[in-house]
Amino acid sequence: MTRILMKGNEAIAEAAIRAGGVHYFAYPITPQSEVGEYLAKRLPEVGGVFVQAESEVAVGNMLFGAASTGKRVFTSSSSPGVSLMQEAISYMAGAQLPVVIINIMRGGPGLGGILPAQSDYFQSTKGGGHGDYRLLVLAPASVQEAVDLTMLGFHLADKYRNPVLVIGDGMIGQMMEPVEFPDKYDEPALPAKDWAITGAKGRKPLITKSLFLDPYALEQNNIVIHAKYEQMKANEIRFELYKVSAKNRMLIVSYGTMARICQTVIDDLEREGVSIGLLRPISLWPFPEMQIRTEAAKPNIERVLTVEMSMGQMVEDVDKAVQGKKPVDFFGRTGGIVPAPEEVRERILKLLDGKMAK
Amino acid sequence: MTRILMKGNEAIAEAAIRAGGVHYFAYPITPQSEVGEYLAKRLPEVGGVFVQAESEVAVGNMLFGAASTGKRVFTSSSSPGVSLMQEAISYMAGAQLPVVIINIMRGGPGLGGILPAQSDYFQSTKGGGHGDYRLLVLAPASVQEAVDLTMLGFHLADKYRNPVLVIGDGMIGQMMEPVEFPDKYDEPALPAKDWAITGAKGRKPLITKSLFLDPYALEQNNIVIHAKYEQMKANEIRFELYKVSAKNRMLIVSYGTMARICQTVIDDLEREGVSIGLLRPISLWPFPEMQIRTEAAKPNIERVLTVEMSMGQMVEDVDKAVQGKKPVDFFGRTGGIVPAPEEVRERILKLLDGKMAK
Amino acid sequence: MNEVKDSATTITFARPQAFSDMVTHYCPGCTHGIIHRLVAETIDELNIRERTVGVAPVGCSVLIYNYFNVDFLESPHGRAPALATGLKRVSPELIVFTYQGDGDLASIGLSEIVHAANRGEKFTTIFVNNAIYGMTGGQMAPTTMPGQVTSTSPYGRNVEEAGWPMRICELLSTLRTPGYIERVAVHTPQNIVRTKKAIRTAFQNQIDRRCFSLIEVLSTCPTNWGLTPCEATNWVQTNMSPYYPLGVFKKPEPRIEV
Amino acid sequence: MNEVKDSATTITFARPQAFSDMVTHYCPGCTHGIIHRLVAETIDELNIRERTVGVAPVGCSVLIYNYFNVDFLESPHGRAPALATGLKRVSPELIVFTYQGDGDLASIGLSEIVHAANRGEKFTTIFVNNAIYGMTGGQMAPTTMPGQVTSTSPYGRNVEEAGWPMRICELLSTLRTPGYIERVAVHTPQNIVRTKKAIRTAFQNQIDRRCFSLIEVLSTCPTNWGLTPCEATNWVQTNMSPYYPLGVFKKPEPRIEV
Amino acid sequence: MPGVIIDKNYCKGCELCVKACPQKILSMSKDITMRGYFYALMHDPSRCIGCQLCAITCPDAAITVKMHGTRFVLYEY
Amino acid sequence: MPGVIIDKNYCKGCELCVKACPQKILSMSKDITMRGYFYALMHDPSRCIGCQLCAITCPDAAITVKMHGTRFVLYEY
Amino acid sequence: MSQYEVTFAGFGGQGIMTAGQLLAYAGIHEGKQVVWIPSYGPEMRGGTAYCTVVVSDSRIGSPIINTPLGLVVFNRPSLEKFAPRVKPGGTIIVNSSLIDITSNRNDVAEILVPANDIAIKAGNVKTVNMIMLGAFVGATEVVSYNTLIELVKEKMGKKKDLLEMNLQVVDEGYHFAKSALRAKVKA
Amino acid sequence: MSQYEVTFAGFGGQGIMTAGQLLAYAGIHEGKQVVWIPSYGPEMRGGTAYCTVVVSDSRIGSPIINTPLGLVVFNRPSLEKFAPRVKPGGTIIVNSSLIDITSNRNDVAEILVPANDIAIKAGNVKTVNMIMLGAFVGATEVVSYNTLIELVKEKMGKKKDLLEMNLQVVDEGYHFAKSALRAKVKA
Ligand SMILES: Cc1ncc(C[n+]2csc(CCOP(=O)(O)OP(=O)(O)O)c2C)c(N)n1
Ligand SMILES: Cc1ncc(C[n+]2csc(CCOP(=O)(O)OP(=O)(O)O)c2C)c(N)n1
Ligand code: SF4
Ligand code: SF4
Ligand code: SF4
Ligand code: SF4
Ligand code: SF4
Ligand code: SF4
Ligand SMILES: [Mg+2]
Ligand SMILES: [Mg+2]
Repeated sequence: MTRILMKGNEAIAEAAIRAGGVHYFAYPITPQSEVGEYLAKRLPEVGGVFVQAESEVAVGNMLFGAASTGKRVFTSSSSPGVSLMQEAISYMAGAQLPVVIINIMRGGPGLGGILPAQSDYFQSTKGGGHGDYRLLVLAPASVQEAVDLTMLGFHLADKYRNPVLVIGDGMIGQMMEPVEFPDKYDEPALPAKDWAITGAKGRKPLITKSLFLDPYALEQNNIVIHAKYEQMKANEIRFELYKVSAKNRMLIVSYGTMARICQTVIDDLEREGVSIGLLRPISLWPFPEMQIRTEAAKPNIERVLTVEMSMGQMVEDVDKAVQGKKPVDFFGRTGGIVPAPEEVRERILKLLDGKMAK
Repeated sequence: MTRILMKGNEAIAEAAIRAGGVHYFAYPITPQSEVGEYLAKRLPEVGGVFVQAESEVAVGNMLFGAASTGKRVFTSSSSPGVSLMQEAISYMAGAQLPVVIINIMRGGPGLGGILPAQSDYFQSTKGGGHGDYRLLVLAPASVQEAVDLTMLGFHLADKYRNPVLVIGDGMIGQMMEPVEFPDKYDEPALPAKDWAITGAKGRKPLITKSLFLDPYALEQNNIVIHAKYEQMKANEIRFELYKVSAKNRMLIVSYGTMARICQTVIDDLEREGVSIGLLRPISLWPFPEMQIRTEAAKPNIERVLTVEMSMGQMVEDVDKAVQGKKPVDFFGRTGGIVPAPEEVRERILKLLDGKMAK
Repeated sequence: MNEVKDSATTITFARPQAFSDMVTHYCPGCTHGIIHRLVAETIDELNIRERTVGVAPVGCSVLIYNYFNVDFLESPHGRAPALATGLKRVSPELIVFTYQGDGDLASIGLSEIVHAANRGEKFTTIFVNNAIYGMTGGQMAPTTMPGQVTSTSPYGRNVEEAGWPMRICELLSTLRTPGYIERVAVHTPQNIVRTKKAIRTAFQNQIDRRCFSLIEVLSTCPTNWGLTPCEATNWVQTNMSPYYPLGVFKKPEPRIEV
Repeated sequence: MNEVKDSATTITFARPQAFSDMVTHYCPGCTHGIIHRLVAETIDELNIRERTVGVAPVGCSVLIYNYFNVDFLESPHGRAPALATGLKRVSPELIVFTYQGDGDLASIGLSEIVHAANRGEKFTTIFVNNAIYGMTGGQMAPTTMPGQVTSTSPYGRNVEEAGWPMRICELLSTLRTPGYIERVAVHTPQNIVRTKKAIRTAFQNQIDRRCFSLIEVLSTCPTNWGLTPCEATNWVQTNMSPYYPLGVFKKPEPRIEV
Repeated sequence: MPGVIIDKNYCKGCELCVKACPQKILSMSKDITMRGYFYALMHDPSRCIGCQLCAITCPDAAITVKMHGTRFVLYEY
Repeated sequence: MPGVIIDKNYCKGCELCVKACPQKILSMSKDITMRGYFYALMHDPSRCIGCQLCAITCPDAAITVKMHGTRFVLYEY
Repeated sequence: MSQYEVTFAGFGGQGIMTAGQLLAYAGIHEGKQVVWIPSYGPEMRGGTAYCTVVVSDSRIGSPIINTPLGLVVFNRPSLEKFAPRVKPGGTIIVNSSLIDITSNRNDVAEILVPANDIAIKAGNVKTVNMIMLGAFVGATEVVSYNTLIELVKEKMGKKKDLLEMNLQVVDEGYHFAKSALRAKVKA
Repeated sequence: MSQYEVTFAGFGGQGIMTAGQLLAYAGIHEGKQVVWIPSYGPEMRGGTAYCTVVVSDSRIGSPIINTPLGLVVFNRPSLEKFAPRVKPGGTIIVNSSLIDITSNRNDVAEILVPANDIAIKAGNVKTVNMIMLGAFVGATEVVSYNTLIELVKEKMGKKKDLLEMNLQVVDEGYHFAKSALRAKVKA
C-alpha cells in the first residue's frame, strides 16, 4: 500500500475499480464529473463497461438492466441528477437489485449551486421515490473514507441485494488527500447470485421485477425486503465517536465534511477547556439512533447539537433519537457555504452559556 | 348546493375547475386517469388548457413554465409518476411557484400494483427531490374532503407561493360518494402576483429561477423559503379529533382512507365498551406534532397506535412527537391491501391486553 | 415451394416451445397475442431460448414475462431500451429484446429508444403500435390518428393542439448509426407472415452482432377502439396503414467480410 | 442595395436594446456571445422586447438571463421546451423562446424537444450545437464528432460504442406536424448574417402564430476543444459543417389567407 | 389429410380465425367457455386444406394444425 | 467617414474581429485589461470602410460602428 | 344506524359497475349516505369485475366491506369467490342462466334468476344487469321500487327504445324476486 | 501540532491549480498530511481561480481555511480579495508583473516577484506559476528546496526541454524570494 494524492472523485472511481468487475453508467454533472472522466480512461483498461448515458433517468434504468445480471454496477451523480433517478431507484429496491450510487451533493433546491451541501439527507434516507423501501446510506468524511466506503458499498449491495447510496459533498469530491488502496480487496464471502439473469439455460426462467398485481404478493415482497432492513439495522450501523467522554458538556452529531470541521472545533475548545464529544454517523441509514439516545442520555451532556450543511434534516432523526431528554439544537449553513470552524465554535459557546435555546 | 354522486377522481377534477382559472398538464396513470379524462372534456368548456404531456418529467416542467405566469396550474398522477416529477418539484419549490399536485397513491415500490396504498408519505412530507424544501401536504379521507382540500390547495399554493401536494389513495380516487360543491368558491384575498412572468413591459425584467451561483444568495433563498415553512407550521396545521376523550385508553393516529376504517373500528369498540380516540392529520406537512404530543401525554392514554397502509412511515413522525412518553405501536398492511376493520380491531385489543409490545 | 414428405401424421403448427402454457390476459382478438407468438416462434427457430432475455414494458403487455419460457426484466414505463442497454453491454452474449407499446416507446420512452438506436445498442425492439394507451383505458397516444376519439381526446385528436401522429420508423431512420428499421402489420395472415420474417431478421442481426433493430408492428386494440376484433383489423388497413406505410426504412450496409 | 443618406454621424452598429450592459461570463471567442446578440437584435427589430420571455437551459448559457432585458425562466437541464410549452399554452400572447445547448437539447432533453415540435408548440428554439458539454468541462455530447477527444471520450469518440453524432434538424424534419427547421453557423461574418435571418424568420413565425421553429446554430467551444477562437471557427468549417450541412430542413406550407 | 384442433381453454372467441379461413369452415359455438366466451369450432373438417391461416391468425395460439401425408410449404414462415 | 469604437470593458481579446476585418486594420494590444485579456485596437482608422464585419463577429458586442455621411447597406442584417 | 352493503360481481362487460351505480344513485335519491367502490385491480382485462355499494342512514366509516349483506353474482367464479363472505341473514341473487351451482348456504336467502334467458327474451342480452338489479331490489327493498324506476328513467332516458326495455326488465327482475321470495317463505 | 495553509489565487489559466498540487505532493513526499482544495465555484469561466493547500504534521480536521498563513497571488483582484484574510505573521507572494498595488499590511511578509517578466525572460509565459511556487517555498520553507525540485522532476519530467525550463524558473523564484527576504530583514 502506498499513499497517493488523489481528488475525492478520482479516488472513488479507483476504489470502485478495486472492488472488482465493475461497470459504470452515468451522466456528467458538477461537482463529480471527474469520476466519469477518470473511469472513461481506466475502465477500458480493466475490461469494465463505461457508458455515458443520455440522462440520469436513463442511467437509473441502465443500472437496473445491468444489475439484473448479477454484475457489479454503479453510477455517480449530484443532487438534481439523483432526483431524476428516483423512479428507477424505487424499482431497483423493489426488484432487490444490488447497485451503488454515489451522490456528491451540491446546494439546492432546484438548480441551486455547485458548491458543497448536505441537503439531500431526506431524499437519501427516507427514500425520494415512491413506496416502502430503504437504501443503505454511507457518508464518508475524508477521501480515504470515501475509498473505503465505496468498496464496502459494493459488498453491502451484494450482501443485501439492495441499492447502496454513498453520499459525499462537493468538498469530498473536489479536494485532494493522500489515500491508500489495499493491495487486494479482502471481502467476506457473499451468497451465490442465483437470482441473476443469464438466460434460462438449465433452469426455469427468472424474472426481475417489482410488479406484483396481486396485493398479497406485493405485500409479501414488502415483507421480504423489510426483513432485510431489519437485518441491516442489526448489522450495519456505523458511526465514529470523537473525544466522547464523561467530561463532555455537549454532544455534537454531524457527518461528512461537516463532522471534520466539528472535530477542529472540538480540538480548539478542548484546548480552551470546554469538553465536547462528537458522534459522527457513518451509516446515515440505518441510523445510529440508539447510540445517540444512549450518549445523549448521559448525565454530563447538557445539550445535543446537530450540525449540518442544510436547513436541518438529520436533526429530525436526532430529535427522535433523543426523545426530548435533552434540548436538541441545530446549526447549519446552506447553499454551498461550508461553515467555518469559527462560526460553529461561536454557536457552541453561545448554547453552553445558555444564551440560546431552541 | 346539491349533492351529486361522483367518483373521487372526477370530483377532484371538478373541484379544481371550481377553484377558478385552472390549467392542467398530465400523463395518464392508474388509478387516477379519470381526473384527466374528465378534464379533457370539461376544461375546453371553461377555457382552461388541457395538455396531455409525453411523460411525468415533462409534466413537472410544463407546470413550472405555466405556473411562472401566475396562473393556476395543476396535475394529477400516481406514485411512480410522482417520482418522476421530483426534480421539477425541487425546482418549483426553489423558484417559489404555486402549483397543485394530486397523488392518488398505489402500492410500491417500483411498478408495484395499482391498488390503494399510503406508502408515499416519506416522499411527500420529507421531499423526494434534492435540497432543502417542503411541500404543503393535504390528505383527504372522503370524496367531499378531496373536493374541499383540492380547492384549499390552490389557495394555499398561491398564499405561500409553494407547491401543494394533495395525496389520496386509489380508494379515494375510485370510490363514488355524494359531494357538494359550493356555488361560489369563497376565497380569502391573496397577495398580488408581482412575481408573475408576463413580459417586461413597464417594469424591470423578472427572472423565475432556482439558480443562485453565489452561495450567499442561495442561502438567502433558502432562508426566505424556510421562513414561509415556519409560517405554514404556525397557520396551516389541520387535523381532526374523533371521539377523543378522557375515557380513551388509546390514541390512534391515522390519515386518509385508513383513518375512516379506524373510525369504524372505534365505533365498534365503543359499543363494546373500549374507548379509543383518533387524531387524523389532515395536513401531513406541516404535521400536527404538538397536538399529538399533547394528546399522547394525557394520563388516560396507555399507548399510541399508528395505522397506515404502508410498512410504517408516518409512525416515525408520531414516534418523534410522542418523545417516548408512551409506547408507539404500528399496524399496517401494504401492497394494495386495505386493512379491514376486523384486523385493526384485533390488533388494538391485543395491544390493550398487553399481549404485544413494540 | 418446399415439399415435406411424410406418411405419418405431423403437427404442422402448434404453440411454440418458447411459449409458456398460460392463457394471456389480453382482450379477445387483441393482436398483442399474435406478435407474442411470432417472437416465440422466432426464438424457437433460431434456437436461442436459453440465452434470450426479454424486457417487458408497462402497457397491456406488462405481463409478457408470464407467457415466455425465457428470462425477463420488467422495466419502468418507457425505459426498456435503457434496461436493455445496461443488460446487453455487460452481458453481450445474451440475446436481448424489448417489447414496447406506443405509449411506452413513443411517448414517455422516446428519449431512451432514440438514444439506444443512435448508440447502436445491439438489441432488438418489437414496437407494438396500436394508436392508443391500451392498459390505462384508452387515452390518446402520440400515435393516435387525427380525429380519433379517445378518453383524453373526447372531441377527436385535434392536430392543431396535439400535433400529428408520430412515425417512429421515419424518425429513427434519419440516424446515421447503422440499424435495421421496418414497419409491418398483423391484421391479415399475409401481413403476419411478413411480420414473422421481419422479426426473424431483427433477431438474426443481433445474433450476428450487427446492429440495433426495431420492428414496428401495427396492432389492434378492439377494446379501446370500441370495435370488434374483425372490425379492428379492418381499421388498421383503412386508417392506420395509409399514414403508417409498411416496409423497410433502414438497413445496415452489407457486411464486408474481412 | 439600400442607400441611407445622412449628413450627420450615425451609429450603424451598436449593442442591441434587448441586451443588458453586463459583460458575459463566456470564454474569449465563444460564439454563444454572437448568438445571444443576434437574438437580442431580432427582438429589437421585431419590437417584441416587452412581450418576450426566454427560457434558459443548463449549460454554459445558463446565465443568459443576465444579458437580456426580457423576462426569463431558468429551466432544469433539458426541459426548456416543456417549460416553454407550459408558458406558451397558458399565455399565448407572449413570445417565448428557448435557448439550449446540444447536451441540453439533444441528450437529456431529447424527448421534450421532439414532443414539443411534434405537438407544434408555437415557440422558438435556438439550439446551439458546439459538439461538446461546455459547462461541465468538455464531456462528449451526442453531437460530438467521430474521433473527437473529450474528457469522457479520451480515446476519441468511437462510433462503434457511442454511435454517430446526432443530427437534430434531420431528425425533427421527419415530423408530419408543420414546423420551421434550419441549420446555420456563426464562424464567418457571412454565416452570421444568414443566422440572423434564420432567427428572424423563427420569431416571425411565432408572431404570426404559425408553427414551432428551431434554428440550430453550429457554435464553438474554444476552451474545451483546446483551440484558439480563430482555430475554432476553422474547425467548424472543416469538421462540423460537412457532417452538419447548413440549410432549411423544413418549412410550414405557405399560409393560405382566408 | 389436414385438420385443426382448437383448444377451448385458450380460445377467447375473437372470430379472427373464422375470418381468416379461406375455406370458411370455422364458426362460433353457441355455448360459452369457463371464461365466458363463445369459442371457435370447425364445422366442416373434410374441407380443411391445412393452410394454417387460422392458426397463424389466432392471437391466443389456440389452434394446432396437423397433416397426414405430404405437406407443401406454401410460404416461409 | 466610418469608424469603430472598441469597448475595452467588453473585449476579451479573442481576435475574431482581427480575422474578420477585410481591411486588416485591427490588431491586439500589448497590455491587458482588468480581466487579464489583451484587447483589440484599431491601428489604421483612415482605412476603415465601416463594413461592420468586425462588429458582427464580435462575441462580446464590444464594437460600435459609426458613419458620417451616406451609408450603403450592403446586406440585410 | 341501519346500513346495507351489497357486492355486484361478474365478468367485465356484464354491466356490473352500472348496476351498482344505479343503486347508489337511488340511495342518494332517498337521502341516504352511499359509497360505491369498484374493483379496479389485476382482474381488469377479460377477468371478473365487481363493485360494492354501501347504503346507510348515517356517516359511512370504512368503505371496505369484506362481508356484505347482499351479493348479486353474474357468473360462476364470482359466486365461488364471494358467496362464502356474505353475512348470515343476507341475500344472494344468482344469475342461474350462467351459473349451474348454488352457494350451498342455508343461512342466507338465495334467489336464482335466469337473467340471460329473460334478457334474450326481452330482446337484448345487455339488459342482464338491469334484471339482476331489479331482482336485488325486489328481494331486499334497500331502495323502493319507485325510486329505482325513477332513477332508471333519469340515468338511462336518452334512447327511448332502450329505456322502455330497461324499465320492463327491471320490473320483471323485481317481481321475479318478489315471487321467488314468497315461494321460499311458503316452502 | 504544526500546520501551514496557503492559498494560490489568480486568473484561470495561470496554472494556479498545478502549483498548489505540486506543493501538496511535496508535502506527502516529506511524510506529512496534506489537503488540496480547489475553488470550483461560480468563478469558473474566465474569472478568478484559487486553491488552498494545507500541510500538517498530524490529522487535518477542517479542510476549510478562511484565514491561511500563506498567500500566493497572481493578479490584482485576487490580492484584493485574499490579502486581508492572511493570518498575522503570514507570507504573501505577489506577482508584481501584473499587480501594481500591495496589500498594505505590515504584519505579514510581502514579497513582490516580477513573475511574468522572469517567465518571459526564461522563454515561456506559462512558467509563471512555477516561479511563484519557487518563491513561496523560498520564503516559507514549508517543504524543502530539494523536495520541491524532486517533485518537479517527477511530475513534469515528460518533456525534457520543459522540465529544464521549469527547474530553472523554480530555482530563480526560490532564490529571488530568499534574497528579497534577506533584504527585508536587513532593511
Ligand atoms: C411512470 C408511469 N407513468 C404512467 C404509467 C401508467 N401507464 C401504464 S401503461 C401506460 C400506457 C400504455 O400504453 P402503450 O404503451 O401504448 O401500451 P398498450 O397498453 O397500448 O399496449 C401508462 C400511461 C406508469 N405505469 N408509469
Ligand atoms: C439533471 C442534470 N444533469 C446534469 C447536469 C449537469 N450539466 C450542466 S450543463 C451540462 C451540459 C451542458 O452542455 P450543453 O447543453 O451542450 O451546453 P454548453 O455548455 O455546451 O453550451 C450538464 C451535463 C445538470 N445541471 N442537471
Ligand atoms: S386493452 Fe387493447 S391492447 Fe390491451 S389487451 Fe385489450 S385490446 Fe389489447
Ligand atoms: S466552455 Fe466552451 S461553450 Fe462554455 S463559455 Fe467557454 S468556450 Fe463557450
Ligand atoms: S388450416 Fe386453413 S382451411 Fe383449415 S381451418 Fe385453418 S384456415 Fe381453414
Ligand atoms: S382466433 Fe383463436 S381465439 Fe379467436 S376465435 Fe379463433 S381460436 Fe378463438
Ligand atoms: S468596420 Fe469593417 S473595415 Fe472597419 S474595422 Fe470593422 S471590419 Fe474593419
Ligand atoms: S472580437 Fe470582440 S472580444 Fe474579440 S478581440 Fe475583437 S473586440 Fe475583442
Ligand atoms: Mg398502445
Ligand atoms: Mg454544448
